[in-house]
Amino acid sequence: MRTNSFLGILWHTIFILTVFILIFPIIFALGTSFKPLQEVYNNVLNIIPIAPTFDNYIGLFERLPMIQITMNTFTIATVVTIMKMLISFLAAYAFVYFDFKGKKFIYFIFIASIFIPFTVTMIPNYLIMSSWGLADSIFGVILPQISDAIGILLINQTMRSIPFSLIESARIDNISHSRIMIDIILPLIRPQLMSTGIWFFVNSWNEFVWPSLMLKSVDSYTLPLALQMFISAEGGTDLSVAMAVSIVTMIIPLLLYLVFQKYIIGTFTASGIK
Amino acid sequence: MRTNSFLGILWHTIFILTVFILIFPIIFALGTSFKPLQEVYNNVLNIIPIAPTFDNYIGLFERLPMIQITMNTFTIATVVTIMKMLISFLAAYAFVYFDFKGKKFIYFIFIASIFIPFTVTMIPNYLIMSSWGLADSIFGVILPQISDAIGILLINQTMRSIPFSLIESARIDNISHSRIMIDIILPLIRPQLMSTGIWFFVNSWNEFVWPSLMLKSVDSYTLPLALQMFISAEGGTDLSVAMAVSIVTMIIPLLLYLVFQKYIIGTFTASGIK
Amino acid sequence: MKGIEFKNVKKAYGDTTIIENLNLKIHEGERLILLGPSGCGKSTMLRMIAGFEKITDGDLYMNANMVNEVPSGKRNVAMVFQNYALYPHMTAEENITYGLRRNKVNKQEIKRRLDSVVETLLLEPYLKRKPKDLSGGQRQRVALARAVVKESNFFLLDEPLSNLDAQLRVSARKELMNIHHTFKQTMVYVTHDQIEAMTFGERIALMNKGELQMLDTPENVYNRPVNIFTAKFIGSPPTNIMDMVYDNGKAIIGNQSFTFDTKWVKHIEASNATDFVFGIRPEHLQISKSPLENALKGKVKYVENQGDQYAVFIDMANSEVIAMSNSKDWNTDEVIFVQPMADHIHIFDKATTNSIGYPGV
Amino acid sequence: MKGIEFKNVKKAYGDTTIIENLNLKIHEGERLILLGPSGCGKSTMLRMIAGFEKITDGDLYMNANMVNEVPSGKRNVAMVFQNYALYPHMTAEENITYGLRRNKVNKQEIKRRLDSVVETLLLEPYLKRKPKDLSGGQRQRVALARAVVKESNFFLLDEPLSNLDAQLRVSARKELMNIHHTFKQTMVYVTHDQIEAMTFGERIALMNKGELQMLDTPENVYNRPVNIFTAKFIGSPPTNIMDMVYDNGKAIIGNQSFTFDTKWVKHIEASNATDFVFGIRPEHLQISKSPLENALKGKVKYVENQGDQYAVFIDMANSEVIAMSNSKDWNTDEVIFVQPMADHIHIFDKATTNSIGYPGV
Repeated sequence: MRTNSFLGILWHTIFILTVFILIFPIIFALGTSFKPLQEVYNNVLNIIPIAPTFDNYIGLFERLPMIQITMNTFTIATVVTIMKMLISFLAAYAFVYFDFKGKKFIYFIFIASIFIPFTVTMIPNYLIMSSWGLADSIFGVILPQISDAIGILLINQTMRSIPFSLIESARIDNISHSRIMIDIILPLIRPQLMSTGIWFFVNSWNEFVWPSLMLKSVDSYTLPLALQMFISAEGGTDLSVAMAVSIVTMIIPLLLYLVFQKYIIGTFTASGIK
Repeated sequence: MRTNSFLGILWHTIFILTVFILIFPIIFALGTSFKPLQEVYNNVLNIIPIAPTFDNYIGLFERLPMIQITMNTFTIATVVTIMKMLISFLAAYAFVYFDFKGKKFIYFIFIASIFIPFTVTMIPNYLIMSSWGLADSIFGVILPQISDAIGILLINQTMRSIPFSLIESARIDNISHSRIMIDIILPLIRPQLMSTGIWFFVNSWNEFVWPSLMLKSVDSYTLPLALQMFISAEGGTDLSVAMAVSIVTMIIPLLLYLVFQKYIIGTFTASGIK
Repeated sequence: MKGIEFKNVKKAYGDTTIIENLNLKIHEGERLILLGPSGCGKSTMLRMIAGFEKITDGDLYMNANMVNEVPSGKRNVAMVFQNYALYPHMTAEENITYGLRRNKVNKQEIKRRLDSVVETLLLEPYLKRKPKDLSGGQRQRVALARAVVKESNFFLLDEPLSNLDAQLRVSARKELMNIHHTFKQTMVYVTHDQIEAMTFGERIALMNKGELQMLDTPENVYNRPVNIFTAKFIGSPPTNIMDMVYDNGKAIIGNQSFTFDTKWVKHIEASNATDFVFGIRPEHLQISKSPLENALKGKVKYVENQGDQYAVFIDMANSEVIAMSNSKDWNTDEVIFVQPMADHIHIFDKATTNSIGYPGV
Repeated sequence: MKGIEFKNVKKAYGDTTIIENLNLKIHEGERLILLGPSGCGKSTMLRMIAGFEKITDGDLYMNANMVNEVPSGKRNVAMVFQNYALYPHMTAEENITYGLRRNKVNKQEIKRRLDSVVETLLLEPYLKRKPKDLSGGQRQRVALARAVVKESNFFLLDEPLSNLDAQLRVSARKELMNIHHTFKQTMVYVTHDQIEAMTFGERIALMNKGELQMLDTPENVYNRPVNIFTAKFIGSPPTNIMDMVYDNGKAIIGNQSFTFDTKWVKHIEASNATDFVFGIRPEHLQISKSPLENALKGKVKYVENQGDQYAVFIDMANSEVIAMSNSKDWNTDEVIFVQPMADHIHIFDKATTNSIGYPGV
């Protein structure tokens, strides 16, 4: 559809502003992470460091087991993502392709659970994990994150876009449900699955409150906890190091995005964005 | 589609377990919030309090301006939700119904931004808000939360399910785009819009890290910050009061859910769940 | 019996009954058409045979076995879906062989069946393409091929030609016919298109509102409709239907009359009906500007070009009657003579809407 | 001129050219059919008139004004979409009046137009219903009503009957005809269905691959096709096409010959073509078991029941020829005599595929 020129200019302005708001903080973080500490405060909104230095990064890796911390964060995010995807996929399949008693009610509970604040369930979960001996363990961080109905909702919506007759065609050919999932459903919704997965991963990667409750020793820390150390350090905020942590935090998601870019683009071209 | 009995039992087991995992913490929180402190530790996993008491709630409201805190949280969540919905709606409309130069590129940036950890943008945002004099203000909490491309993505997907010919039919009748949005698009995607909105609201309601960075005085606190006070209180964890905060935190989302239940159910019946 | 049999079958969704009580025998190896307007239950019947819909009451037999509880995959049924239901991520070849491969048919056998069907349906150039790179007709053939390679006893087709344009339908029908000649499956073919039904069916089961209206050969369905619904549903333009009063060897239609021959007089007088309906197909009305023997008079309303013939819409006895003509020279409001051909008259009992039958048959 | 005119119009999406160079005049107040197989560009043409597609090159005139840059809403065009495009959340009445209300037409005028269209299309009982509570035919009428109330000069229809079943199409066509008689809009009607084209069109523009094949009345398109494509596209079963060699007053077809009458002989000898193609419609082939004058011999392959007639598929001169017959008594492999009716022959130039015209025309 053609757009008239006034609307055209309006949209473009909104878009460029939004893109700027999205992009600016990243450039800022990158710049600051290479600034010496005094320049940070003297020269706050000037993005390019006057005297670039690697000191913040070197100091960071000396003070904290950053490799271990990155590994912890990665393990948690990966396991959470895989488990959530698996459960969501199976549950969504059941909701879309089966009729069973109480289906509506159970779906209703699932949806309702999306609207329950995490803060409500946090402490009971903490107590359960503690009683299972999982306090200060990354498995204690992982387990409660797995039960999240939003994945069921998202995958359910994608799955329903597959014509029912594809499944019927396979059923009449005596193909089992597990085979149908693997051979037909999975390939067809893979792009959407990828996006959802990456989104889960990033959410878990960013999670602060729950890991901060569970994890006490620096060796079991995740990246957001490390970041927090430099923001609310007792001696005040060590901004340039904090920015260095930010940049480290960003590396893996960025790599992930680049690796899976093809699928992510696929998702949005498949959904009609040319 | 009919399910054979083995699969049937399997699904039911998975579902009942999941529902239990989702529901149990809420019941636990409710029970604990009515327990005297000593009972909390002696009697951890017994849900029903032996000697129920309102003391936790009374103490809570005496120690903190809970009405003010709830209002803060509500204001933030409401404004964030409305702004995000509005921007997402307009942007999604532009992406779906207009062709403009750089459309693909801009969409790509938007999607990429979803995968950038919040921790990266947090401190730059903090500095910007501070320099605008919005530190310790709920507006400082609100502003950076508004730029979130996930809304565009979700609404974009829903909008594309509307046949293009509806828009063309209106265009040939000389209806303006703003009228089309209000008269046609909005009513048709209202249920999905509602769900997305509620989800945004609850996410903002739960947000801890960003408000904790911005808000310093107890009067400007949000509920998750209040909760945190009793979890990581210097004198150790005051679990029963924390649970009382949890329950208070849950009230508004629960009310919201009940009020908009009709629409939420609508969304999922419209999407084929019978 | 071999073949398929519906015995007192009922199908309801909750309180909505689609089919009340259906009895139907489909012979082994025949091409049976399930024909009817949308919502008549024909697709539901096909889906019950396929095992996609549970039977609410009654029994369904396939090859003499009661299959009410037999799952789809165990019924040895092949099906062509209306939307073809091709797997979008598989090539034509993968689509065709997928079921065989997963059911562990051995490789030589898969190759043999694939080669055979590819040859019959001329699919060679398209085997490596995905459905999105195929035209509508090519997709339809791939869907057909996928069903054929199963070499099942039962072959179900759900409006398989409805997404093809007119030219392609003719050749697709021919291909289907070839397939049936080769494999002699029991074919059940759902359509709402009477031309498809007439050309492809050995027998037609005409359905309406969940009830079987007529089950017979295309010739009989066309020439000897058992009730008004059948007479009107089959044929385009549809059979003309007029109320008539029988009076002493004559049909009084409006204020005109038509004299029956003796065979019809005997037949009508022998029937139990009291009120009658007169039916005649447009192609069995002769029209003329000059008087015709035993004809009714009517006024031309307008003429519709049908390509090889013209449909003349005539105002006659307070109803609209259509006659086919090779000429288009009929003027609006001109009074013409309309002569029903005596051998092609249909008489129905107005109360039951059933045909009173035909003299000497 | 009034009406619509395409002048050297080109339409391309990136590198894909849909229409190369189109010139077409649509007269004011006529019913023009855009007919052709899918992908021929007919829908693109309609969408260019509606203003949904930008014109890549050339000019489009409506009522003598160049409208290349005029937006949809300013073209005073009403349109009926293939999927009807009814607003699902509005009742039938709201759907019909929405455009008028938003364009601030006054209330009495809206009421007048609504009442009039509701009466014409018998929509009274459905006004308060939403689209999902209407049948396909009712939806189609609501969509029609919504377009009619605009009282536009231009009325575009994009396969408006394609979602209706055969019985409903006849009555929907009659309604459309009524509407045109009342409002005399310039109607542009896209379809791939030749029966619709023949019955509804005053002129037919037959398109193929973005090129206009023929623009003429239904009679001429049927009886005087200008090229092989037109001859084969119009008519079902399609026109029989056979290679022929002209030899001294005779057509040599395979190893048989057919003698032309003197008119044709003169005409063929006057043409520039060197190689010829012989065309004859199935209904213009007389067939017989006993010898016929000036006939070719062929072998019956099979017979297809078409309801009122039978299509006899004949193996003749190495190609398949179809003839229509009132009888079904033709045995497979039987040798029969096939006589083309001299008045209905079509001769094409093999090189250009164009008709060489008709003698004395």
